[in-house]
Amino acid sequence: MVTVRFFAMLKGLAKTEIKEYDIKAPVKLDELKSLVKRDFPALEGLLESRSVLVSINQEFAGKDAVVKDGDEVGFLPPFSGG
Amino acid sequence: MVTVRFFAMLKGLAKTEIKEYDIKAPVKLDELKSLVKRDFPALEGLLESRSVLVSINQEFAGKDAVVKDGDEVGFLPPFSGG
Amino acid sequence: MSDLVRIQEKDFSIDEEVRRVSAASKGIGAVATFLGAARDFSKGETITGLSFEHYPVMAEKKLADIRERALGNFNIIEMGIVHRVGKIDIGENIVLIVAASAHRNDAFMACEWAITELKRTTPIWKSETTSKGEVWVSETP
Amino acid sequence: MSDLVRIQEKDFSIDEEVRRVSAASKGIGAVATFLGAARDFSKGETITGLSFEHYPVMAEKKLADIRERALGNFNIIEMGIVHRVGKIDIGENIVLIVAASAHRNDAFMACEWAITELKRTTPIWKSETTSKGEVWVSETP
Repeated sequence: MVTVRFFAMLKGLAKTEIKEYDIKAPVKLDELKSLVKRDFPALEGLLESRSVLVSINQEFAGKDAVVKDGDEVGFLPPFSGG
Repeated sequence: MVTVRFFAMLKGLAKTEIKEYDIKAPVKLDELKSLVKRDFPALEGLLESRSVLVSINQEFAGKDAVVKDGDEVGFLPPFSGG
Repeated sequence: MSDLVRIQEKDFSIDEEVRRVSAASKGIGAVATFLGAARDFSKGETITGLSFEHYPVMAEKKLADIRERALGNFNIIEMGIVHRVGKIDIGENIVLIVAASAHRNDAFMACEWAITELKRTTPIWKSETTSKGEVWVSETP
Repeated sequence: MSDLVRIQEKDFSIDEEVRRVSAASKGIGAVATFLGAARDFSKGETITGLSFEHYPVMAEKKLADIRERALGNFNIIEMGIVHRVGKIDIGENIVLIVAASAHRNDAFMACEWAITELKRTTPIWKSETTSKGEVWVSETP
């Protein structure tokens, strides 16, 4: 199982905070992204933009990252703290 | 009457905080300084150094300033506030 | 030093946070702080309230990381960081950075760096309530 | 605004001073402060206490002048300055500068400028008590 979390406007657009994917074997982050875009078409443009960062298990993840069973993946729109 | 005030180490060296001079007609600051040096030999070197500033009536005074009856003249060693 | 770096709903006291940081050493002579407060105005819109959301665990980790890097890269003695989340009224405190050092230049530099780094790397999001409703802010000024 | 700029013997609260300054406007989003505190160490000497003397009237005038020039030369909304005089124990507060603005760069710049200008232009003198006795400090670090 891979848990995907949406924040701020992504959460609003996805109309949910969390989505679980039944992933057992490791997949590329890009493959997971495709699944998310299929399930949440309203996020498509944002997930492709460089301004939305991705985290795996609470650490920033690069484009080539691999997602495996038990991971938590966060889609993080531009921060506005401070 | 011109009131001369000493601060910090100048006060300690002069062994007084205030000295009054019976000055009626305006005099140059340099003349007043000579009087002060005469009365407080321990201050001579410091009063000649650029690091001791002079104020007249609580405003910084330049070398060519004139002191007149009723003025308060301060001899100000390097500041160390903050 | 988990109590030096916190995300919390309730307000904080600057005096208390400065005391917490200053407890590190009697050699502290300079404390620079940055306080972010809720303004009533942003990009031409009147704001009536703010709300902050964070990614739990990750946001705390990023703040702890900022403190560690500040201690490693600036000549400071200690640093504290507190960020509030949840509803925040206009005029209220949002975030506080406290940088303590022997001399003031180091404290100022570390404090400015830390607030900039916080805005850049910490998963916290602000929504503003205006006449148009509640909107997420996508850019930090 | 005489209560925004003060020289006093008693301690001050940073929260209170920030509130005083922030009362100027709800457009304040950034508050940079500098706190000078009494260190236990200076130029190789252990210090057990400090004492500050000022030139009354002139020192207050110079602080008010720093605030005026800060308001005129930086994009800040308000500034407060408090300096203590008399005996000060190690660890205690000495001086506080509060600079409030819409955005943080302006607040930091004005705050740094003000503390530097205070050290340069304000007739306040520090004496340190060390094992050698009480000595006037002739240089600001």
